[in-house]
Order: sequence, then C-alpha cells, then structure tokens
Amino acid sequence: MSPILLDLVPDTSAIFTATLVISGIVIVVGVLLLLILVIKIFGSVVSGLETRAKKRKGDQKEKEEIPMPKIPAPKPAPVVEDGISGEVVAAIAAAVAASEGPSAVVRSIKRKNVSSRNPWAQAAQINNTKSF
Amino acid sequence: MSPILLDLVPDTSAIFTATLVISGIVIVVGVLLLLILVIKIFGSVVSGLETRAKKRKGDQKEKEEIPMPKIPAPKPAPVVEDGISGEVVAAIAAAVAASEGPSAVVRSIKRKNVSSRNPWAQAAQINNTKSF
Amino acid sequence: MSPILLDLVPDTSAIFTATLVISGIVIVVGVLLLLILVIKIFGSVVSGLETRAKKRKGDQKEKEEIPMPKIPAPKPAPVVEDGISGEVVAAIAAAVAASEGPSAVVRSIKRKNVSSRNPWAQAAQINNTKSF
Amino acid sequence: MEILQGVWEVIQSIFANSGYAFFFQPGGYKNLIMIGFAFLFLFLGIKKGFEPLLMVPIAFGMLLANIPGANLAVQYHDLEGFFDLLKGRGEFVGATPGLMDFLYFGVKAGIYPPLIFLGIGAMTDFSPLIANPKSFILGAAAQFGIFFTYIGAIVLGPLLHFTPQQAGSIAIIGGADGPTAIFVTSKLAPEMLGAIAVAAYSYMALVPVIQPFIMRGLTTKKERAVVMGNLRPVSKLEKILFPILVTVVVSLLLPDAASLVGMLMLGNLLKESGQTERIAKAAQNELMNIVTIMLGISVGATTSAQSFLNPQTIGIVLLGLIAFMLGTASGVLFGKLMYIFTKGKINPLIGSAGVSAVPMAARVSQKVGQESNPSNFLLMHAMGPNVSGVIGSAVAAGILLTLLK
Amino acid sequence: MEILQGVWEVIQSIFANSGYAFFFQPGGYKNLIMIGFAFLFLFLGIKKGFEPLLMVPIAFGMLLANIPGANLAVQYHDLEGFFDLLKGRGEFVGATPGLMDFLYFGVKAGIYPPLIFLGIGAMTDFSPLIANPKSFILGAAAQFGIFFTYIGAIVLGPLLHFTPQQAGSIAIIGGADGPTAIFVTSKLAPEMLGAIAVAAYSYMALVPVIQPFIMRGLTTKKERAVVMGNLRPVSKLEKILFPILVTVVVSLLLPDAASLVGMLMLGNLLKESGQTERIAKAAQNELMNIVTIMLGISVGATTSAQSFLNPQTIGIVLLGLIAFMLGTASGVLFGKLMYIFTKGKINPLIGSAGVSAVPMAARVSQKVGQESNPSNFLLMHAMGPNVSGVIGSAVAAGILLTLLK
Amino acid sequence: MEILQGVWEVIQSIFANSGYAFFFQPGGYKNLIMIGFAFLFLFLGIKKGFEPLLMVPIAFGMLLANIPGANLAVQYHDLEGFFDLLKGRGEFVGATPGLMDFLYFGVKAGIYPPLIFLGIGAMTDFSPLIANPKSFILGAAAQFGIFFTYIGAIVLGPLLHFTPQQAGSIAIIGGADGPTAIFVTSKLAPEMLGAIAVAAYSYMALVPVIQPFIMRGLTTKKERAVVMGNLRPVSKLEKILFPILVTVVVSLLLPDAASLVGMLMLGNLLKESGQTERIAKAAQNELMNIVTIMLGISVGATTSAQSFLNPQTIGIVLLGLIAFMLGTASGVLFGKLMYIFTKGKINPLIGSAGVSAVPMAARVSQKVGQESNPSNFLLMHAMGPNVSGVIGSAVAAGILLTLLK
Ligand code: NA
Ligand code: NA
Ligand code: NA
Repeated sequence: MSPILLDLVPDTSAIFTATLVISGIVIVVGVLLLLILVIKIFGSVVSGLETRAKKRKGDQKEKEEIPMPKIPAPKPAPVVEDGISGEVVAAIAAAVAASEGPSAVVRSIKRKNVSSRNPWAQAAQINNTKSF
Repeated sequence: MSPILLDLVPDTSAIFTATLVISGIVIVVGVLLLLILVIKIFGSVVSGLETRAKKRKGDQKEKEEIPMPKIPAPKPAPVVEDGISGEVVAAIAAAVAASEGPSAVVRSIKRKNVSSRNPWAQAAQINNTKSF
Repeated sequence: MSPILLDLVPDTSAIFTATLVISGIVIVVGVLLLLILVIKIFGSVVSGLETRAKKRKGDQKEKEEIPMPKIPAPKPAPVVEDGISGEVVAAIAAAVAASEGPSAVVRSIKRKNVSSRNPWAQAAQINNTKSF
Repeated sequence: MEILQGVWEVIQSIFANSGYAFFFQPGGYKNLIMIGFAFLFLFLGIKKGFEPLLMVPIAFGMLLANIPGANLAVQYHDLEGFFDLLKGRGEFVGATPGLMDFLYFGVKAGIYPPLIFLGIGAMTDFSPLIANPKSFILGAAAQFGIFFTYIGAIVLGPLLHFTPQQAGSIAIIGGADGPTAIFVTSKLAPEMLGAIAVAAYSYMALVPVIQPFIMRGLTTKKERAVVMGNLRPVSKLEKILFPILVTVVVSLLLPDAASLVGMLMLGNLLKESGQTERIAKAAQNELMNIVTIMLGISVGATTSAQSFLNPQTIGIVLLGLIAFMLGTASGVLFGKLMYIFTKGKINPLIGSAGVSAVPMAARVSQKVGQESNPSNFLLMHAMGPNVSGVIGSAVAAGILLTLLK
Repeated sequence: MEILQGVWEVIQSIFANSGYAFFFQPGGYKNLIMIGFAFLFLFLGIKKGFEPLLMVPIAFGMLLANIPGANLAVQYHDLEGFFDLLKGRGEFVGATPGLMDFLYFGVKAGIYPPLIFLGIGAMTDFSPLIANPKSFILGAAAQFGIFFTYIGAIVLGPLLHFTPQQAGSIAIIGGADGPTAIFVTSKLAPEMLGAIAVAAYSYMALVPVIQPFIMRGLTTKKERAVVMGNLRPVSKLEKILFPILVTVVVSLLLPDAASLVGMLMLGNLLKESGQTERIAKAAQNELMNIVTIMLGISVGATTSAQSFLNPQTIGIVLLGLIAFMLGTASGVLFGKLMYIFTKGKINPLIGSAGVSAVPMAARVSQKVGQESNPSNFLLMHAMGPNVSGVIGSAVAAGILLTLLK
Repeated sequence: MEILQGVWEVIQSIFANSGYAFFFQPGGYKNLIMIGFAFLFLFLGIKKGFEPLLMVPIAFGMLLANIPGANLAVQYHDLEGFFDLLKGRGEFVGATPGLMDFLYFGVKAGIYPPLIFLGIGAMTDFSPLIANPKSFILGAAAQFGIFFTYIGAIVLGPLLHFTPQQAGSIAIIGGADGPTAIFVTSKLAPEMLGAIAVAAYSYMALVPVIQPFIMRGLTTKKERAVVMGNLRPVSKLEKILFPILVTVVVSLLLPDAASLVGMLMLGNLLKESGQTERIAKAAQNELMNIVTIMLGISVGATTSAQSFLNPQTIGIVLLGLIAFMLGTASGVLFGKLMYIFTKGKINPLIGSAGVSAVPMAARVSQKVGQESNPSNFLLMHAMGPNVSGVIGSAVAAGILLTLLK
C-alpha cells in the first residue's frame, strides 16, 4: 500500500489550524453519522431476521429487555421464592457481596433443583471454560 | 556440551521422510514405554514405603480415592448434617456457585466448630500463604 | 546532579571493610532514628489536628482501635444479630471461607437493610471502582 | 584513625549525594516543588477522590521521579532513546536504566492504553447506543471541544510556544478519556505526558462540578424537564454484531484509530459473545488492574521538574478546562438542536454526557434532569451519548494522529 | 478558500488512504477476503462454540491485521526481524512497530505456550494415568497421526511446495494440542502460524463430530461394550513424584521437549504439592487468562492475506483433518491390540482419547461407549490416554524440533 | 536399508545428545549432582514447608536448568549480555535465547523484586510501628548481622576468594528478606544468585528453629516474662501519611534504596488510602502471584553446576546462618538495652523479630514469651520491629549498593 501523502505540513499557521479544525469536526461527525447509518441498517436487518426466526419457532423470549433507569430507584428487594426464609436471603446476599463486591444486587432467589441438571450440558459448559 | 551432530539434512526426499517418520514413531513409543516402566517401578516403591509407613502408624486414611465416573451420574444431593435446614443448603450452594463457578458441587455440609480451631495451625497456614 | 564521588575503592582490605561495616551500622541506625523522629513529630501534629477536629465535630469514632493480640486467643464466635438463625451463620461462614480462604473469620453478622441504601452513595462507589 | 576518617568521609559523601543536599544546589528547589505537587495530587486522589485509581499511582510516580539521584524518573522519550539507554550510548553515556524506564516502555510502545481499552470494552454495555443510534451525533458533538481547544492552544502560541503536536495533545484532554489522552500524547508530545495525564484525570473527576452550570445556562427549564420514552430492547445478536461493525467501519476509515477502537470493541465482543466470559473477566479485572498500576506509576515518573515547572503547564491546565467546558457546551447545544428537530422528544441534557467520562457524565445528566422534573429518569438515555463519546474521542485521536504524526 | 481547499484535500486524502480505497487497488480485494474469513471464524467461535476462548481473539486479531494501513499485522518472522523493526532498518526501513508486533514477541520468543502449559498442568489431574500407566501406550499411538501426516505433506510437495519444516508444523496439528502446535510452528514455519492455529483449534472443537464415526467403524459392538474395572487409588506421594519423574525422564532424552513438558509438570507439581495452592491458582487463572488473550490476538494478527490466501492453506486444512483422523484411528487400533493382549479387559474406545484435546476426547470415548452399553462408564479410564496424549504430543514436538530445526 | 540405517543413526544421535549420555562425559556428573540438589530443595519446600511458594519454583528451575542440552539455564549475567545473546554475538555466538533467559530479564532489570515489594506493602499493616516508633531501633539493630557477616565473608577471603561485592550479597542474607537479597545480589554478584536465594529462603523458613535458642540464651526468665502494655490506637490519617513520609525520608537519604522502599510504601498507601482497594488487591494477589512464579523459576534457572558446585556455596550456607544468628542476637541485645532504659517496660524478646521474616519472627517472639509467662501476648508488639526490619534491610541494601556498586 502506497499512502497518498498530503503536502500539508503541521505548523502553527492559521491556514493549517483552520484546516485541521474543520476537517476534524467534519470527519468526526462523518464517521459517527456513518455508524448511525450502519447500525440502523443492520438493526433492521437483524430485527427482520429475528422476527422471521421467531415466527418459525414461536419463541417469544429471545429479545432481552434493557433494564430501565434503575439507579435513582431504591434497590428492589430481591424476589424470593416461597419457602426460603429471610435469613437465607440475607446469607445469600452476604455471600454475593463477599464474592462480587458491594455493588452487586440480589434480584431473585430460586431453589435450584440441584440433582436434576443435565450433566452433558454441564460438561459442554466446562469444556467452554477449560479450552485447552 | 558438544552435540554429536547428525549428517541428516532435512529435505523432501523419501529417505529423509521415512527416516523421520520411523524414528519419530519409535522414539515416541520408546519414551512413553520408558515412562510406563519408571512410573510402575516408582509406584511399587512408593506403595511399599507407604504400606510400611501405615503398618507403623496404623494410618488407614492416607490413600485418596479417585472419584469414580461422576459426569454421567446425576449430581448427588449433598450430604447434610442434621440440624442444617434446606434453605441453608441452598444458600451455601448458591455461595459456592458464585465463588467457584457453576461446575462446583456441594458434597457435604458440616457445622464447623468455629471457635475451637487451633490458632497455631492456622498461623502456620497463613505463613504458607504469605510467603514473604 | 553531579555526585561527589568517594575515592574509596571496594577491596578486601581491613580498612575498607571496617569503613563499610561501621558506616553501614551508623547509617542504618541514623536513618531509622530519623524515621522515629519524623513519625513522632507527625504523630503529634496529626493527633493535635484530629483532637481539634473532633472537638469541633464531636466525632468520637474516627480513631481506629488496633486489634489486640488475637492469634493466641481462640477465634471469637461471631457477634450475631437477633433473629438470624445459627444455620445462616454457618452458611455465611462457609461462604466467606469459600471466597476469602480458610483464615478469614466472621466477626459479626447484621441484617443489611437491602432496600434502603442511598443509590447515589452507591453510584459514587461504583465510580471509584470503575475509574475509566 | 584512618578508618574513622573513612567512615566520616562515607557519611559526608552520603549526605553530599543525598536529596537533602541536592535541594540546596542551584535548581534543586525545583525537585522540592515537584514533591510538593506530588503531595497535592496524592491529596486530591485520596482525600478528594479525584479518579484515585490512577491519580494515586501517578502522584506516587511523580514523587519517586523527583527524588534526586534515585534514578526513578523516565529518562527517554522515544523507542530509539530506550535502546540507547539500555546500551548506555548517545545522550545516555554513563546512565543506567531504572525500574521506571522499563515500566514506561509499555506506554511508549503503545501497549498499555489499548489493553486498558480492552478492559473498558469488557465493562461497557453499548445497548443504549444500539437502541438509539442517534446518540452517536451527541457523542460526536461533544468532541468539538477538542478541536476548538486546538485553536486556543495555537493562539496561545506566541506566549507558550506550543507546537502543533503539543496543541493536539492538550486538545485531546477535552475527550475526557484518560487512556486516549495518554495514547495520543505519548506519540505526539511525550515530554508533556505527565502534565496532560494529571489534567485529564483531574477534570474527569471534576465533571460533576464543571458540567451542571454549563448545562443549566444553555437550556431552559422546559427543555430540562423533557421525559424521554423507553428504549427499545436490544437482541443478543445486535450486541454481538455491534463491536464487529464499529471496528470495521471506524478502522477502515481511520487506521490510526484502529488500536484503540479495535481493542475496545474486542473487549466488548468478549463480554457479549456469551462464550468467552473467562477471558472477558480477565480483561476487565486482572489484566486491567495490573496495567493500571504500571501505567499510573510510569506516567507519573515522566514528570521531571524541567518538563512540569514551566508556564506551558499552566497553559495545559487552563486549556484543559476550556476543552472540557467547550465539549460540554457543544454536546448540550447539539442536544438542543435535536430537541428542536424531534419536536421536544429529546432532552438536551443528555448531550453533555457525550464527553465520555463514563459513567459520571451520564449521571450528571440524570441529576440535573431530576432537578427540573423529579420523575425524570435520563440515565439510560444519557448512557448512549456517553459510550459513543468514548468512540468519538478515539476517532478524534485518529484524526489528530493522522494529521500531526 | 485556501482553507476549504485544504479541508477538501484532507478529506480526500483520508479517503484515498482509507481501507475502503485500498480494497479497489490491485490486490486489495485480498484483505477484504481475509476480513470475510475473520467473520467466518468469529461465527464459528461464537455461534458454533469452536474453542471460543482462543478462536474469538484469533479471529479478531485476523480482522485487525487485515485492516489496510492500521499497522496491526505482525510484521516480522524471527527475533532478528523484531530488532530490525524496532530500529527501522533492514527490510523495515520506514516501518514502525505496532501493538501486535509487541504482543507477538511472547509467541516468537517461545514464552506464551510454556506459560499456558503451566496453567494446563495446574488444571490437570494425572491420577488416572498414574493408576494405569499402560495408558501411556495409547497416548503414544494416537501421535502416529502426526508422523503419517508428515508423509502426506511431503507427498503433496510437488503441488504445494511444503518444506520439511512446514510439513512438520502441519503434522503437529494431529497432536490436537493448541499450545504445542503454536510452539512448534512459531519455530519451524512462523509464516504459517495463523492458518495452523486456526486449523488446530477448529479440529479440536470438532472432536465430537470427527471421532465417533472412526471409532464405530474400527471396533465391534462387543469391544465397545467392554466394562473396565475400577482404577486403583493413587497416593499423594505418587501424585507429587509423577510430574518430577516425567520431567526428568522426558527432558533428559529429548531436551527440545523440555520447555513444554517441564512447564506442564511444574504446573502440575504446584497443584499437587499441597503447599503452593496460591500460585497454582494464579497459574491456572490470571496468568493463563492473560496469556490466552495475548496469544490469541497476536497469533490472529500473523495472518496476512499473502500468508493465508494461497493453496497451501487448503493443504493445511486438508492435512490437518487427515492428521486428526489418523491419530484417532491409530489410538483405537492400539486400543484393539490392548483389548486382545489383555483378553478383553480394555475397551478399545479409550484409545481415541489419546489424541489429547482434553477433556473432550475422553468424553467422546465415554459417550460412544455408553451407546453400546448404557452402564458403561469409560470417562476416567479414557482420561489416562487423554492426559498422556498431551505428554505424547510434547514428545513428538521435541522430535520434530530436533530433526527439523 | 538406507532408511533403517538412518533411523538407527537418528536414535543413536538422540541418545548421544541426550542428558543420559552427557552424564558420562567429563564433568557431566556435576549436572546429576545439581539435579540431586533440585530434588533436595523440592523435598524441603514440599515436605518440610520451607517457604514453598518460592522454594518449589526455584527448585524446579534448578532442575530444568541442569537438564543438559535443554537450553533452560539462564545464560547471561548483565543486560549487555542479554542483548548479545539475543543477537547471537560476542560470547554467545551460536547460542539461542531460551525461555529462562526471557523470564530472568525481569530479575536482571530489577523489575520483579520491587513489584513483589509492592504486593508486600499492600499486605502489611504498619500500625504497630506507627503506634510505637521506638520499634524502629530494633529493626535497625537486627540488621547489624548483615554488616558483621560482611566481615566474616572478607575474613574467609583467602580461602574462598569472595570479592567485596560477593561478600555484600552474602551478608544481605542476614536481612531475612528474599526480594531484597535477590535485588542486591542480581546487581552485585549475579553469578551467586541461585545459591543466595536458596540460602535466604531456607533460613527464613528455619526462623522458628534458629531463633529460640539464641533468644533464651541471651535473656533472663524475668526479662522474657515482661508483659507489655496496650498499643495506642492509630488514626487513618497517620496510616496514610506513614508510607509517604518513610518514602521521602529514606529515599532522599539513600537514593539506592528508593526502588525497594518506594514500591513497598506505594503498596501500603494503596492499601491504606481507602480509595484504591481494587488495585491494592491486584498488587497483593494477581500481580504478586504472577511475579512470584516468574521470579522463582528464573532465579532457580541461574544455578548452573559451575556456579553452584564450588566451595563458595558452602561459604554462603555457613555465612548465611551466621548472618541470621548475629541478626537475631543483635536484635535481642538491643531489646535488653531498651529493657534497661525503659526500666523493664520492654520485653527484649521482641528484638529478635527485627530481622524481618514477616510474620514468622514475630510469632517466634510471641511463642518464646508465652513459655515464660503464659498470659504474655507479645505478637502485636513484635510486629513493630518485624515490619521495621523490612525497611531496615532495604536501607542496608541501599548502603551496600551505594558503596559496592
Ligand atoms: Na470523549
Ligand atoms: Na496429543
Ligand atoms: Na530485615
């Protein structure tokens, strides 16, 4: 690749300065406008694909909700399944805080059916974690 | 060390190729056979030593069982000491999952007598962890 | 900076050896005496400042107690708030042990009022953690 | 006798070569002043909470670099100089490389900032930007401050003698993005690295102080009270495609921005792919923390008295502030434009978040918005311009590098 | 006027130097094709789960390396070239080193693969191999594929012009061990590194697809139904002695295998010693994750269009598949031999696990075994050949390096 | 036929070039002995718990370095040599750099020890020293062993031909501080690095064995039974100011100690600042663990037979022990002085903790104190001299480097 070199030499002249500033602004705006365009196009293509995919599969849950403005609201109390005592919730919260840092929030606690996990799904998961 | 150099020069001739392939196979097999031999000899020496050591100490627990094929079997429910509620088991399982990843299994939960640990054993342990 | 060079050349003569040893001892002691002085002076300045600050604020809790010799004493049972069952304490202890290593001790467990944390304080905290 | 004389000579020589003695030599007071500045920045980092994760290591590096004779200042400015130093030749005859010279190599070679961007990418959620790509405009507008400040630096030229390269490095402070500023400055004006890094992180920490006045001044109460609708949900596939598309589009157009944008987007892809959690976590935790320590200490260690104690530094501080303010203002004014074009659907306050300074600038938008309308939740909407501001400053960095390198 | 003309020139020049323009220059389409391949490998890594921890960084490195003008492709092949590049001399006059050149240094200097082996060692449990050392034979047999493939690569010589060094690098794909393949190739045929790494990780990911057919084809139902007895327990002392013994025996005989085998075994010793948990965890987590990122990106960045888009790559893909299949077949056939010699006590299916690809190949043995006999649990028995396959490929690597270096 | 002859030749040559054959060559037995020593140190690290986190990697590095032909021994002694090696010139014509040469660079460039000190600082609580600054005196006294041992090494000169630089490196073993010993030795006498590191870590592990006899011998039962009062509480501000003050005071006076003391104190500041927890944890965990592995392996890899198997090593072992004993004795004797001056308020047993070896030496003080008075809790009081011993040895290191470099 042989770059087509500019004959602009950086100096402190008004001309170079104005050239840099104007082309800088134009290019920044241009690149980000291009990104808007590309993202919009791909967004609609992806939506189209997924809508068709859903129609075929009847799968309504694929789209993930963006969590709505949550910081100004007080942290919601975790959603807790019946039959799990308050103490246990506190214990889990403490454990999560210990391992995840104080900014983690417990949103929901469900009993996990420990004995019925599909061992092969799990093996596949291990495999993705231990890649070597 | 002055290496005794081969006068073999790598090329694409049939002779060099055959030489490389045959010696490769022979050496791979040779080295791994040697390993079998060494491991077997040391295995029996170690077994002998440990049998004698055990006779003297009457210590029956030193040998560690290899966990038997566990993936195809459903994950066993953890062995839980009396007096620890199901909720707590769930909490511990969640905590372990949080800190160890989803592939960890809780096998047994026992009350740990928190107040009776030997502080010196513990100090020694810290010492092994903070080596400097 | 032009270092004022010594005309001492390291050799194994008695003179150089004695010079090194004596100046070594003198300087080590000198530096650490200087540190004593500096720390004492600053200590009293800081104490003075803080005493005044406290008088103004009436804040009695700023000084932090040095934990007294704790290793020879048995690990204290954690201070547990009423209404948190023993099982939960065990669960938290297990969780802490899992994430902090076996040498961590649970000293006190309190219910954290999960739903009433000041979200802005929390946001500030996240900000200090994610610095970029 | 001879021995005691020797001891006396050694002790005398230790003192004569010590930093204490150096302070009384001609020009020695400058190191003392620099140590004072190090204390100031430690105070700002620890007590005032100015981006402490970088300010504390930078300030400590500054302290160590200005201990006379400790050989803990970075001694070279370019890779060639590094090799001369390792071999003790050229301008480095008699010099020995020190710890900081080795740690700084990762800055000079352009390794640390892209690795930090990898970690930032692995921490960033681009969904608000994908859901509302128009936010990109605000992320672009807030970079105008960079270019306006470039004019300011050139105008101050007769006074402070900034070269175009130095002017560009100062202007990038307005990008409100530490690693980008360090990356650009280490290439265009390495002699100013310390001052620019300190200014950039200081103003980023001051975002909640600097921005609200400008935001309130440029908007009406009615504008600030605009409540924006919910963002559309974003699918996993879009989140995976986004980093790939941005990399391709931006890197093809501005190859000089490719290291920064590429690594930022790789980090994000590792996070979103759902298959590479293990290394995404490594990128945002262990790798980023280690690189942060190295980067902070060694950037601090570039601040010699001679490069820091001159009128140019005052210019950097002043122009840096101007850059921030202009960036905020441009963002808000473009927000107003969008308010008009969308007939009041867009709250102009989210424009100021385009300077980057993630996530603080977005939080400032949220806070100022709530003052006018307590039921106003702008945070998620402001996150769009906010993360697009990171991409925007990397693009601006690419332009400056292309034209000034 | 002059200014607007200047702006227009700048914008024109940005476009003229951009990747978009480059694609229309002679040969420029090749980079476009390479970017397409990068997308393909991203798809395979993310959507199809082909060893994503390495495939995603490799593919992203490939993408960045083929952005024209971004200077993100690795520019040198040997250490000497690296120093020439740093100093801009020799074939690198006018070139500047980029991020990837620095990250790739750890591959070229042979640092990353041994460090990854350190982490793998710290993750591996050799007990099944200690309990049943005969498994070593199966770990050896599965390496025959490497040598048979070498013949294949030489036979294809008149067509594809593989040198013996290139043939050896291709053959090692049959070892089913990524770091070993990268280590050997970076020394024997660095110009093929990208293609070989991608092929190796792809076929490792395809183990569950490739192996079962061969395994079923070469065994009878009766053989596959063999239930193997329990393994004997292994004492802690044996686990500690094992890595030391293997290091000594293998390294003394094949010094060229010492870096790989030594670091693998050091990692395992750190794990088993019971005294060094802290650094064993560091080896298998932070160190390994960081090195994985660096290795992946920089290996990907070696794939220039010119080194990837040629008929040789097709040869690599083809021969790599053959290597895998031959390795699997050799392992199963040796398993049959052992079935005969032990009078039916050994299930030949555990032989295919000898290719390494830990732990996937062992799981395939387990799965195919259960098809014939649902109460058959071969997993632990297959782990013996599986981990011995790692040692076996390191030995084979040592032989190739000794004879071809 | 020709092929079989070729195969036979290859196998013969593999054997002829193998380590097994090398052992029968003249001088080859020495490598065998070195491997034996590696086994010994593995045994001491794993079975006897001698500072295993460093001993195991060091011993394994020693094992690998002495595998003939594996090219896993460090080949150079100074930075110049490293560059000659990379370019295969000077004394390194025909040599190729190996893994250990690259890993050792971090030792030789003085990078690893300061980074480990960063981690140690982030783990250390200096409160007991701040509460009772007089402890500094005991931390100084325990370093006298260093200087007395220097005399010993010079006196043994006619027998063992120690240079002053070597004598200084041996003496620093008495500082009971691994990173400091490695830092000093890598600069003054790199050819002795392996032996000195092994001796330093061995004696640090033996602190509970070596010290009690000396402590009991030099004190009366009455002295040992002294119960010390509670320490005053220390404010957060004092904890933050302490590392800054110590850095300034020590570095200004002894610039050569600045890398070690500065990084130790930066680590401590990161811990105490309350704002930088994230990177303080990185410094004490991931960074420190990774550096520990690299440091251990590469220090071990410096032990060639020729540098280890000579009478000087016996001298190192002997003098190292003497250094430890003299340090302990000086500490206790100064403790007695303070007992007298404070009229029995200070228990002389805390003096022995001044050798550093944190926290083991402090625990020994505690234990010996409880023998005489079961209600005696000296641990916190002994932590003062203990942590001041770390600063003390860094100061002593600075003096040795200043006078001997
Ligand atoms: Na920005
Ligand atoms: Na293999
Ligand atoms: Na010490």
